[in-house]
Amino acid sequence: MTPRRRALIEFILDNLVWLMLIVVLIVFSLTVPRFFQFGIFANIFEQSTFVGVMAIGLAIVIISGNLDLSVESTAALSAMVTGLLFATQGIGMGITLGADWLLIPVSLAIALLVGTAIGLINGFLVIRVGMSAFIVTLASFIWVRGLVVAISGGRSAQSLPPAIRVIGIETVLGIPLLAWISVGCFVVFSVLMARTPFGRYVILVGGNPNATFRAGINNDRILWAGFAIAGCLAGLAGWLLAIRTSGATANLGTGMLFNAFAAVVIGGVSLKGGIGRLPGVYAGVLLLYSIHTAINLMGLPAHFTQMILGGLVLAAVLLDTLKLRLRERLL
Amino acid sequence: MTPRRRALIEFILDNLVWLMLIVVLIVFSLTVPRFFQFGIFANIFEQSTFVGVMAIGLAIVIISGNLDLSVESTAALSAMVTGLLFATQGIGMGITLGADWLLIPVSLAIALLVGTAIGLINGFLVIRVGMSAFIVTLASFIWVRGLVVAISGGRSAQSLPPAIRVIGIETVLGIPLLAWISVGCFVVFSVLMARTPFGRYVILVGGNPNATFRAGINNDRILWAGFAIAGCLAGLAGWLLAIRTSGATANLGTGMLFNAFAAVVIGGVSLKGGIGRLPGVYAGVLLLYSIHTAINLMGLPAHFTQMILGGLVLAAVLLDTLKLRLRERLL
Amino acid sequence: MTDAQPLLKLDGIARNFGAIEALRGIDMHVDRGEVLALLGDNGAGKSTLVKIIAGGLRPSAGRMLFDGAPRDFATPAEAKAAGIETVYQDLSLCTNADVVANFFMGREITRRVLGIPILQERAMEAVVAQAMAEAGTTIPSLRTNVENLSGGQRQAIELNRFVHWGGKLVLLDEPFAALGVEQTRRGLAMIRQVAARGIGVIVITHIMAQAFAVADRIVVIRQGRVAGDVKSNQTTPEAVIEMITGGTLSGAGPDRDRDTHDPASETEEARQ
Amino acid sequence: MTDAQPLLKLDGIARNFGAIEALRGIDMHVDRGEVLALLGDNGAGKSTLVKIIAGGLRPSAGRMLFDGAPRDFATPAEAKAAGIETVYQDLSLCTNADVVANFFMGREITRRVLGIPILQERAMEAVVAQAMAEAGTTIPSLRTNVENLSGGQRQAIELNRFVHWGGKLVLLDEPFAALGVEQTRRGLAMIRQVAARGIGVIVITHIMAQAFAVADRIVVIRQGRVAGDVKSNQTTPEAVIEMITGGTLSGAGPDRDRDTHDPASETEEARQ
Amino acid sequence: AQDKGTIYYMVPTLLDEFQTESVSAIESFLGQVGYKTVTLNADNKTDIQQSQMNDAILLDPDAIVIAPVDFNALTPSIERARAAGVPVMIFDRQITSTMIDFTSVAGTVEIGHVAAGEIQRLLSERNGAVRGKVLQVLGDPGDPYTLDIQAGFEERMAEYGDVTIISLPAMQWEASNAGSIVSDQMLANPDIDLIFVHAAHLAVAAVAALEAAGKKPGDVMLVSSNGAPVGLDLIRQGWEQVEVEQPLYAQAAAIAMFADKVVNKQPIEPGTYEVLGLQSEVTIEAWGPNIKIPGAAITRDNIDEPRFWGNLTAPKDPITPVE
Ligand SMILES: Nc1ncnc2c1ncn2[C@@H]1O[C@H](COP(=O)(O)OP(=O)(O)OP(=O)(O)O)[C@@H](O)[C@H]1O
Ligand SMILES: Nc1ncnc2c1ncn2[C@@H]1O[C@H](COP(=O)(O)OP(=O)(O)OP(=O)(O)O)[C@@H](O)[C@H]1O
Ligand SMILES: [Mg+2]
Ligand SMILES: [Mg+2]
Repeated sequence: MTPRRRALIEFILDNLVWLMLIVVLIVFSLTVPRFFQFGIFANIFEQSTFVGVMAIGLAIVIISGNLDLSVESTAALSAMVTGLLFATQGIGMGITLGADWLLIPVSLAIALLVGTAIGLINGFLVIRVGMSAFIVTLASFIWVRGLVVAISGGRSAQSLPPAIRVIGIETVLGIPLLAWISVGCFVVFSVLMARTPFGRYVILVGGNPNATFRAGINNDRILWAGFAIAGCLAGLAGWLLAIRTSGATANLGTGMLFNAFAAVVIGGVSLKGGIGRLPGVYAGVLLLYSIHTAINLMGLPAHFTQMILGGLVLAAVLLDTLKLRLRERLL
Repeated sequence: MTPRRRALIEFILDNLVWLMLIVVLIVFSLTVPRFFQFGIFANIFEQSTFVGVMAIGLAIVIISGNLDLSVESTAALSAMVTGLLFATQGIGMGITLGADWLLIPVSLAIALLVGTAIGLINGFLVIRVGMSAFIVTLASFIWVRGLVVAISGGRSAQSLPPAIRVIGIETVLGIPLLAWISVGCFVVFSVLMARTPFGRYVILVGGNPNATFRAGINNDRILWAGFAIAGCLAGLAGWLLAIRTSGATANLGTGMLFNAFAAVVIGGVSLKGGIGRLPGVYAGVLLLYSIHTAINLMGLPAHFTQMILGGLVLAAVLLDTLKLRLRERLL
Repeated sequence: MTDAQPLLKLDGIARNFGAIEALRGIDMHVDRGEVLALLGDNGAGKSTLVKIIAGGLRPSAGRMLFDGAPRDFATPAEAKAAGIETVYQDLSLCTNADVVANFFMGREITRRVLGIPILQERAMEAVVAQAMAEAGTTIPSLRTNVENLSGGQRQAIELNRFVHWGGKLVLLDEPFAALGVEQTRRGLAMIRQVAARGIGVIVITHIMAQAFAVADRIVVIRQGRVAGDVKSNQTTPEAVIEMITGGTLSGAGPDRDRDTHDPASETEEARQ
Repeated sequence: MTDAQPLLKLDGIARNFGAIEALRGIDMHVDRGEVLALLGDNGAGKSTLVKIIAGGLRPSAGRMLFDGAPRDFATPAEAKAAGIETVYQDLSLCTNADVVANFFMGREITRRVLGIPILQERAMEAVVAQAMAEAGTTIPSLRTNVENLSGGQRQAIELNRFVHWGGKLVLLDEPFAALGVEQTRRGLAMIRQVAARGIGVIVITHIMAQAFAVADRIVVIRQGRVAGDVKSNQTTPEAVIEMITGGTLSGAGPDRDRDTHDPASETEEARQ
Repeated sequence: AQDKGTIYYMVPTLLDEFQTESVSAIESFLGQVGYKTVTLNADNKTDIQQSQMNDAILLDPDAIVIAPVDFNALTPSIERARAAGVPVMIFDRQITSTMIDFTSVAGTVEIGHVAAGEIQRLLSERNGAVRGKVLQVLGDPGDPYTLDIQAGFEERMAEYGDVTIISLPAMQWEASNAGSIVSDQMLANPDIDLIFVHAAHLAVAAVAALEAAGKKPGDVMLVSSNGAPVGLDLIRQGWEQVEVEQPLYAQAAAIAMFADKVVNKQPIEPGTYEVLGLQSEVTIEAWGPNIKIPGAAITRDNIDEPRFWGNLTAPKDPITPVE
């Protein structure tokens, strides 16, 4: 095998998930009626925003060797806080600030703070107290959702002021602003992970924390940062979700966790830690929401959609798994 | 420190979760009105049966280095199959067999088969195909629940024949038969894990599968067995659940997964694999359901129960974590 | 010596990992009761060869005859069943289990109670205690987990368990790397005893003194090929070192001028 | 030699793990520019001592003076900041990362772009390529993950990175255990060069030849206590071995009668 | 029936019998008036339902029928659909914060009211006056549906100080949670007169728990809401006294009856209409035309009436569109 041929195969295998995405989009366009239209693609983009933003943080925590099962509930909490404070109907308190333009930065800051706070609580229990990340964040998944129910009394807040809603309504180049936000996040965090010492340390700590500890790297700082970023981005996802919903409900975001994990795994991140790159995760998110959208359009019997979705996601993960075998076979 | 003193401390630390259970029961008895009565203790026993049986299988899979997030849905499926076939009302088909005494063994066998089948599907994808257990079983969690919805059409089955219901109603020495069944399972599987080569291999494979592979142990067989046992016991849990609720609904068992994981961790099983013993897991289950029962009796505002539950479970897990520090400090 | 049927015969064994050719066609054999020292530079391919013989890796090409029959082991379990015992360079112990569990891994002593095999912990502990004492290794408690043991204590467990299982061929990949002086001496003596029982032994080491102390014959691997195969009493350590380095390295001292080299292409060359 | 302020002075360092007393009071010192060989049987406590000096473990008792001041390192990072470089016996590499990332772990070459530090991969790769060439270790590609490297290649990465960071004291725990003949020769030469720069070196090995080739002084640890401290040119390998084993083991050959022993109590005795 | 086009039905979940039966009822009734129905299940997830709305809008359906996961959170999506020219009908769960083309609900607060009336009757029949102890088993406390029933129930019970109400949530509407609550409370408060559960499938587990506690039918009274088949069975067995039913068939039939008007954007006249034999009131509210169909209390006496969806005998008479 020539080195050039090998390099080509390497490249394709490294970006297999993008290839899958393209193939899937073509297949759906050809087989699902009305799938092939600009609006549908814009929808896929937009719908993948929330899980996309969440999946970035999740991927970073996972690469660092931990796990965060609470991102979904964290997003719900930050959405509920946003709705509670700024929505004008339902349980919304409809807080107004001096100037309308202040609404976006202030509400965003609050949402990010809420998310980061949950991330730091998780971090504290895992890093300082030494509990297993799985159980800590599973408990957070429960109690943070419980907190959402508690602060909302199970009710919903509606009608965010237009000054905030603009984020959910505007489009740029025909693509919703929401989608651009997730693209922006992916670009920033991809650079952070691939080109800076921080990103390098996340990978190394995820691979062998004992080695990095001995090498004088402050493991704890990296792990703290991972949880904080996961929480913060979950907070961002929640803020965006509240804007899109124009308020918040007690069960907002339920089920996103599965999608976030599926995207992360489809995108090639190893749940064992130490392995993964963010651009693949974005492809994973897009792939997932293409499937969701196609299922919506196909009009399958409703009782079977959940099974079919589970099966298709498994198939997508499977392809990623086969990558390893292919590499062994081909190279 | 004298060797005798050290041995005593070792013993206490090894059985810390039992100590916690006793302390918690005493505290609840003193503070929660009407907690201290035989019936309540019998209730705790009975209510912990389902998650208890499930947790045995879960613990074995986890000790072997894998994970099974699907046990809850698997139990629901086996409960639904039991209800569908043998219940007489709702969607129940009310199948009758020649003799009444046949109902219990036949329905039990079917339930166990259903559970084992799901376990084997998980096993196939993880062991043969090489996918990550987390994502495979997360997907199963989704699609198996979807299957429950599909086969039930969202309806419920109701009224199992008395010949089966006897399991849920009889008591032995004042303690419900259901509780005895879970005690029996714990005894059998504890012996299996602690005294037989199989149990030894589960621990070794969970610790370093490469070493056991090189030592000529058939890793795959151990891992298969783990998934099969987890599925089979989830099937048993589902059968018992169907008997207890005298039928099955599409959402039966929702939320048990969290309890099962919490019990396993409180019981001292490491989610990294290779570490854990079953008697501790049983103590964990009992501890958890003591908390549940106390919450049921305390009449807390409904909106806060979820938060409180999450917090208490964290506290229980925390104590288990502190064990390690105590050991270092004391010994 | 090749007239009689050898115990193990390798015929053009090759193995590549992607672009890397770790083994490029190895021909060699081992007789019954013979101790063969397998020598070679770092990265020469010794451990890869051991893993192939032990069933842990499949060769990309080549044939292997063992005990008279062509064999192609799919797993270490198969090789073990055929009578091949292996001590790996990267130790293969379960650090979460105690010394006894590791020593008996996969070969536990059991007694059937109601048809169920029950582990006999006391019997196993006695065996391990004796083996460790014979090897000269002190381990505070046989019930501590291996993660708490020193490097040499770990290696001692792995090195000593093979003696108990006998077999027909023993592969030892740098078995003394972490052992103390006395433990190494006893280990070398043990190898000779094992060979005297008619078992073939392949031992890998980087210490010439050990190779010459124990081996009947020395095979040198350089860059995935056999670079020498001599009786140990017909050669000298210096000659063997010359075979190992191929003379190429001895001229390349750390003080030579390397500013004129492009480091990337240099590693390329060195591999060719 | 203790008149001048030594680089490192240990004073009654002890450490126990539960019931196990790994170190029972170690007194020793290292001077600047001195190479000290730390010898001892398996399980004597050498690695435990190294970890204490390197900040990875806290002593149960005892004092440590480094560079004139009393120190109590809470983490390896602190020890590193103080100028202590360590090569551990159980390698500490991230096998999921490539050679370059491992070599520079924690000390990456970066350039600020818009205030953000950006990794300079090419510059780092060039440095690693040169270091490996000087050490005589061939690695197929510096971009392969460490998990694909042979035992010796891994050790070479770990051994050679310390030279680049200098520091004041270097701790080497069996650094040659997996290295080839030529690589070991160069490693020994490198230690002498490092010492010549005024850096103190503690090297642990089980091979007498290596100890005598490189060390100015030899300290022997037996069962957690210093059993000897001699200049290497005033002793012989035989005498040192006698110190290591304490004469207790040499009478206990594998052929002695042990049926009269209770194995469990025997290990107890041996520890006392 | 002729083929008039496609209507999307957004069902909030299929984990509950009411919703499940609503799918077959709506699909069949809309079919009778000439529409093909595609059902999308949101699995109780607001954001999923929003996405489904967004996707469905792009498919140019003739109308969308939605039973919102959350009562008001779907407002932006509904506005978006109507802006795109797709009329929207609300089924079962009221939205009041935006204009809707047609709303067909029974009212969840009203279910609570009906239950309160029945429970007052049962208590006074047993205790001679409206007094005693009631265990209220809620659904998931994060679900507005159960909160509305609770609000309606407690509003009407407020004036009876002699009634103690103990409320506990069955997390995630899970049946065995309800069973545990009942068995624990039967020990803590053995004098409970009546158990009010917010869904019939919870009643099943409650009965199983009572049975295990050695109770006989009637020892502890049981009231449940939503009128699912399992609830009717429990009444027939004597375990349950009252099931407050949501008029599922009538609600669905109303949707079908007014579908033509909605699709063709014709005005809907207020007034009284007969829907499957029930006199139902159409009013023009702030949020558009609204038909309110009275729920009913099912007892032993009227249990066999086919209009109760729990009997699962869909009405035979064909639906005729409103002219
Ligand atoms: N899984 C793998 N993937 C890629 N390359 C590998 C793999 N395993 C081994 N190699 C390469 O094959 C070559 C031979 O490795 P091997 O471990 O056999 O060397 P060795 O002779 O045992 O060396 P040492 O004396 O250092 O132990 C090395 O260059 C190594 O990098
Ligand atoms: N974490 C631990 N817990 C319990 N015992 C330990 C622990 N670490 C080391 N020990 C024990 O302390 C003693 C000294 O171990 P150490 O690793 O220092 O030995 P060493 O001199 O480096 O031996 P070797 O030459 O085999 O590397 C050993 O008996 C070991 O079992
Ligand atoms: Mg090797
Ligand atoms: Mg050591």
